[in-house]
Amino acid sequence: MSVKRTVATWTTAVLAAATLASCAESERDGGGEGGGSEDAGTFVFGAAGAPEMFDPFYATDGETFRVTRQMFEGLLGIEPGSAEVVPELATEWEPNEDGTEWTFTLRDDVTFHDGEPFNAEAVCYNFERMFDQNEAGQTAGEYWGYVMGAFANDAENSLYQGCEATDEFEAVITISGPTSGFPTMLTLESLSMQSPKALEEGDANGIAAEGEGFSFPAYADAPVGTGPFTFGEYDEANGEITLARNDDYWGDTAKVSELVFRVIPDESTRRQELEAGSINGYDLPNPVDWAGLEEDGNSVEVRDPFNILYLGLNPEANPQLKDLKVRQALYHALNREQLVQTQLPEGAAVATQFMPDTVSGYNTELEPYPYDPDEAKRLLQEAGAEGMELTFAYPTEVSRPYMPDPEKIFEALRTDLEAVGVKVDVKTASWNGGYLDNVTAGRYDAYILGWTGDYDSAYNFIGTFFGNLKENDFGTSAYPWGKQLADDLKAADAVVDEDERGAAFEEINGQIMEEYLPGLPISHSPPALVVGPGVEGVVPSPLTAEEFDTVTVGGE
Amino acid sequence: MSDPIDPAVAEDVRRPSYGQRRRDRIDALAQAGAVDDTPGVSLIRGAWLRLRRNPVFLTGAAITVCFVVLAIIAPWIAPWDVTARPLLDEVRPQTNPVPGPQPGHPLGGDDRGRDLLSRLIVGSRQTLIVGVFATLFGLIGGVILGTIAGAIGGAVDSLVMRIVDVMLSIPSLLLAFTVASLARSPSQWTLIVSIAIIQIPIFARLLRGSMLAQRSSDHVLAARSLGVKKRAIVFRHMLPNSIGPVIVQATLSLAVAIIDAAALSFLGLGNPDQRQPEWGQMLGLAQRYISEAPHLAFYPAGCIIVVALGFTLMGESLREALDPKTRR
Amino acid sequence: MLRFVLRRLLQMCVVVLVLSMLLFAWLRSLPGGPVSAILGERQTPERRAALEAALGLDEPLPVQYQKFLQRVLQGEFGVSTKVLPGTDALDVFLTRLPATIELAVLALLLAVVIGIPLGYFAARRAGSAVDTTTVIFSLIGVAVPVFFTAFLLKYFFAVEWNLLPVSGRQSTGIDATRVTGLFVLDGILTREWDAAWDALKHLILPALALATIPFAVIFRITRASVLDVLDEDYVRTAEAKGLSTGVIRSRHVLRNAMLPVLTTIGLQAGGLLAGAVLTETVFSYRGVGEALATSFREKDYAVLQVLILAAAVIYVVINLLVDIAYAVIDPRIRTR
Amino acid sequence: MTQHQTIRSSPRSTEPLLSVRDLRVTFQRRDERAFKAVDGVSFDVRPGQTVGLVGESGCGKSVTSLAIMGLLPKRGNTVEGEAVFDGDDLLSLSPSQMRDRRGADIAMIFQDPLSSLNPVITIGRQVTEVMERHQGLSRKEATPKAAELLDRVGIPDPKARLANYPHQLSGGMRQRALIAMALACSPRLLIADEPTTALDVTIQAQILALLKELVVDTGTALVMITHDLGVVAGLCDEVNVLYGGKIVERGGRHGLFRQPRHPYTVGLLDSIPRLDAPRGEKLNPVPGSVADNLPWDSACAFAPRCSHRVDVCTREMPRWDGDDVVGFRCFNPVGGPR
Repeated sequence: MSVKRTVATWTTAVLAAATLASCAESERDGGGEGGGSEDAGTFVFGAAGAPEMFDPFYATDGETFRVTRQMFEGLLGIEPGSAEVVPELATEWEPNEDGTEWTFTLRDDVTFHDGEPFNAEAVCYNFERMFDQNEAGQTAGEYWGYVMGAFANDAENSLYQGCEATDEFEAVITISGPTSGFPTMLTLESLSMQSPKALEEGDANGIAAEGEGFSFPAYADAPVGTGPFTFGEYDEANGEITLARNDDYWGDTAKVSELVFRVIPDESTRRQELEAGSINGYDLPNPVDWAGLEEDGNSVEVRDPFNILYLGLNPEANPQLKDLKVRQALYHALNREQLVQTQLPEGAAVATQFMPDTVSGYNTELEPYPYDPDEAKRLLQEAGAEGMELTFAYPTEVSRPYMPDPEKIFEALRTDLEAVGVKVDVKTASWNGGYLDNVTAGRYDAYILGWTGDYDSAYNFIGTFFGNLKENDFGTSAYPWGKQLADDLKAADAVVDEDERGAAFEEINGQIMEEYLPGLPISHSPPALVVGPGVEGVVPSPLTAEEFDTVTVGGE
Repeated sequence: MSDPIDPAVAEDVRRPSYGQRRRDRIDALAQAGAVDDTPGVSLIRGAWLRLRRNPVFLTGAAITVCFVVLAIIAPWIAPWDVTARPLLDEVRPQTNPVPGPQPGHPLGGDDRGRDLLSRLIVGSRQTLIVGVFATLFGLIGGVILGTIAGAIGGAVDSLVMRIVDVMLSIPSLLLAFTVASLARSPSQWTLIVSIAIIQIPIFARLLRGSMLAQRSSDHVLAARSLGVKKRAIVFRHMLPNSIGPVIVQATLSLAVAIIDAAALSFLGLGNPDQRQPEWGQMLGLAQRYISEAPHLAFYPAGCIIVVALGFTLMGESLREALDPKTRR
Repeated sequence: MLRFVLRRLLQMCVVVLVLSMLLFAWLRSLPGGPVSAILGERQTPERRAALEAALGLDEPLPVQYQKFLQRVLQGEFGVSTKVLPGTDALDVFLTRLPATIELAVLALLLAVVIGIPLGYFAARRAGSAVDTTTVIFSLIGVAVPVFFTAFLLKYFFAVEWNLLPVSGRQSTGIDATRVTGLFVLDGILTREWDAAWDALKHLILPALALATIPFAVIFRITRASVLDVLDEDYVRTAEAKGLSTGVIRSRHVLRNAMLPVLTTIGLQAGGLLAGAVLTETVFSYRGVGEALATSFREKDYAVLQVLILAAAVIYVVINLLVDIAYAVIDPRIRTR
Repeated sequence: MTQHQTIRSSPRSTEPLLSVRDLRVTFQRRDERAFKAVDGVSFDVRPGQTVGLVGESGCGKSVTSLAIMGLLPKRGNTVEGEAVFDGDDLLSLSPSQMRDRRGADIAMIFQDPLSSLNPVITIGRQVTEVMERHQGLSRKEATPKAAELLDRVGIPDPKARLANYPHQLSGGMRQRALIAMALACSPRLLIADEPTTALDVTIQAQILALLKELVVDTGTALVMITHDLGVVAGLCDEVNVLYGGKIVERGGRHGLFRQPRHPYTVGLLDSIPRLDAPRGEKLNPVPGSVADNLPWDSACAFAPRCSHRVDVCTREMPRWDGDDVVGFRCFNPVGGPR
């Protein structure tokens, strides 16, 4: 009798299945297929992680920005292949004399994906929307907070002061004071222009903190921008994001009709998928694989380094580090040439200062501290710090463009330090699991960390490191010159004239390296990007901000 | 004529519950070696006689002995210091990420120019340390819990056993992840402890089972009737007699510990300090080089497989030899 | 029977509640966490404090737990920060579950379909060369770390010989309709045969890798169990009755031998989840296991918490099912 | 033991139903020395006759029965000699031919009724499956017959019992059920291997009485295997005493009990506790164990344990002294040579 029951169950199941099947089929016939005018192929990119959501304003990580960058544009853009600021949705911009009022002339031929016109009102709507965030939005709107300092509820501390549409295609943005970051910061993906109508309808600002994460409003899943691609769908079960070509794009329309981001968290799997031909490219290939990838007909696009890896020192944790001789000794002890050659990818360079040479304000006269263990020992002896103990830490479970494999870099540095008699006490923590906390809380004497520039600005590098006296990882407040350095940096940042500003930063860079040496810049590493055979038109960006509208996928 | 249900039979019907089979297996093992009132010598001797002719056991034992000896003498026979980087200057991340075999370095080097052969050899020692200590800690924890439960009995017994059952009911690797990710600063010891924790319930159950079996056995009853103190009975009679199944389980646990250590390393929960090599860690790290230098993965993986197999073969044949069923 | 099931379910609720409290406490005692994940290099103590306040992480643990429970009662388990940001953790689990079910069912099916007949075969020829070889192979199967097996399979079948897909659940460009989330079933239901076949191809390698351990265990238990049963007096009785070989094998040997095998299958089904963490990671297969590994790595506490609790629940439910199945084939339990 | 007096047809008057001739079973395990479990055993069973095989455990009595039934494991042993049943040598039949005989012409009852019943199948099914197999009945047809059978072996409420599982029955009921299965196809020969050993004493008597009754009613020949001479005394027409794989003495029930010749038989008889024995008289079990046995080819295997041992016992194998009705194998029999 149990047999009968089973048969009955199966029969029901099959019937149900048949019904479902017919429904599904009709559905499929209705939708699908349509869309693309001329089929120029699909570009499939292997992403390392899932995007957070699709509203760039709340986004914080590269995987999200990579997707939104294809759909959104800012007032200012970046020249493909460089860090140079170029016009995008704004054709011209002009400050007033004291650099507090900026007039932007906008393109007049742009519409959002939903057909809404792009104009000065839309710009101001966007800025006011970003400015006016609830509590959750203020923390989630990470980049605005970072570059603008505050939101509407704390307006006087905000760099942004207001936006006015003075003409249909002319908007004036007022800021509290001149800074090197403005208007360059308008190239930030987070500050992209979005459709006012869609923002309104999707309750874009309705973000809420829930548990330890944010729950995003409907808009975050249905973004509307002006870029060469429009949002298609996000297949969560299969980890695929599909974008479609925007055929009404104001510029040259994209070459491929469809752009797909496939989430493949495992590095070696991304390579294998590329070789199997199921993806057309992925970011940050393991340097070890570069040669092999090239041999197999792929092209590895090496970007110019726009980052810095440094060995941070904290004099508050270890008072011996207050002595410049000790810091210099440690610097001389490091065989950075060997490290760069043997552990970092081709194109990596020994750092002479805390920023890469692509940033204005780079001091070309600085020479790398030479590797000289004898000098190191001598300096240590002079400082009475022979055999000093050093708590030296590195992060686990992380790979950054400036340090593909932290442990390897750490091990090399540690070996060098031990060679001059420093007793290293090794500490580690995982990147998300306390390493950064420990660094900011000053629990390590020495640590490795780095920075990738957000945009072309010296202050984005050294200002981030030393500009905030109270809260910086280098503990510069413990040095007599700490305050001076912070003030100098702020002063230089406020210089309106670009050339003057550059000169000021050059000087500060020289001081930092020769007189202060608050930490030890190690190297700049080039992050790479790889695309498969037949893929053309990828322009590697030092800011890792590639746009895929120029990409073509050829048959093999 | 009435036909009542035989009470002995009713007693015989055990009600299974989740984790039951796993428990049953452990319990069966507990009884296998423990309850034997005939002089222990004949049991062990009988087992040894069977084992001596068992090729499976001999293979396992040979592998195990080689491994242990290698682990002990490793630093003396390794041609290079494992932290030295003799081949570092050859390393170029793109063109020559892993130096190949060459005179003096039969297996070549690793990604930072250290001699691979030496690291494999010395790795045996760390691997053994992980396996042995994980098993040892698990054993100690298990002995404490099992002894408490088995010796005291009653409410304490059921409380301890509830805890043990809950631990047994969580898939073991998951438990290890959980513990490993709890660590503030991961190290070899967090790895060892997290693997040890998954062994605790197994040993606890094993010991308790064999203690319970012995509580009613003749020599314990005899000792008790002679007025021997309870503690003395536990430590002098019950514990030593439970040693057989514990050894079997420990042998098997060693294999599991070595494999689990590799799995945790693979998931990034292993020992982040790579100065002292360990096979699981070497295998986990080799994933980065899998396309260009798969041999970095194959050597440690081969070592792990062979050693784990050795312990398993030995443990399984020991278990069989001590199993009263196969003895008849 | 019903009472038995109810009691078991009640026990499960208690276990889950206690487990949730423990998990909640220890997850939040961990260093780092979502704030580090969000801020990265831009972290400063000030920004950290602000973010913590916004997320309610600065409140005392009991208050946080109470709030958590309140939210749970409203069906909110906390929002994922990394695995599927902005989505409720329970939904994350539910999105990922079909993938793992598909994988685990196929793996278990493989293990059972190969393991049981082979175990029976080996037992019938106990002591022969064939038997010894299969036993040793099963032991090797246990000795190879699962992720390494997975890696080897991927390396040869997908990369070297290009026979099967490398990773994922479905190839890009296959326009499949989703019904149940079980891709193969969906393909069959909607008669999108290409989608079903494609999904199945994606399943084969991970399922094989995942099946090795349960296969080895089921094989050995079947073998041992059949050996035991063959020795049983009732099999001799059946022989003495002159019954045909087929009847003896199916009615008297296999049915009894299946009892311990069944519990083993239950145990393995629970253990599959642990194996799935490794296998799914290797194949970038978007199932619960991969989500678990990711949430561990990225400190996505809400997801981690739900997944561990779900693992416990699944484990208990599977064992409950096994117990019920056990009662069905073993009258000694049923007819008490 | 109740004495049961039935006049039975003379054993010699008919041809044997089963004739076992020079049966030898050798166990050979890998790496171990061959062990002769049964070493040239010959005996006859005539229709309606009850023959006992008696001896300590390890004497080869069970192996003899399993060899006749073809139930010895296929590997690791060799069976020689012949066992002619109804004109066919059972030992040379093919496995499938043997299957047709088992359960139909020859049936067997085993020692432990609990373990001999399949725990997961109902009693009814276990009874009917024999009939389905040998009588070509459907399950439906066989079920009422099974109920009848259970009734006949003295199981109350047989219809209800059909649906029961073995663990729901008491030990005695289980043994009755086993007997019912054995008798299901009215076999001509029934082999009972220690059918009462695992039972309580009171139940033992009931089961023996049942067996005796059934044998008489159906005319089935019975081979009774036991270590308990008491059982034999109440039941058997002819008794064979086995030691070390050989028959050491044979006789009719009365003759053997009245005047045992082999010292081993004497020992067995002495080891039966008697209520009528004078107080204070010691029970005399046979000293030593089978482990002390000598090999038969060059001695009397029993010699080391024998109180009647003479020199020749450890040098030569004693020959069979007698015919196929009575006889013994001893150099120095109790009561002097024949």
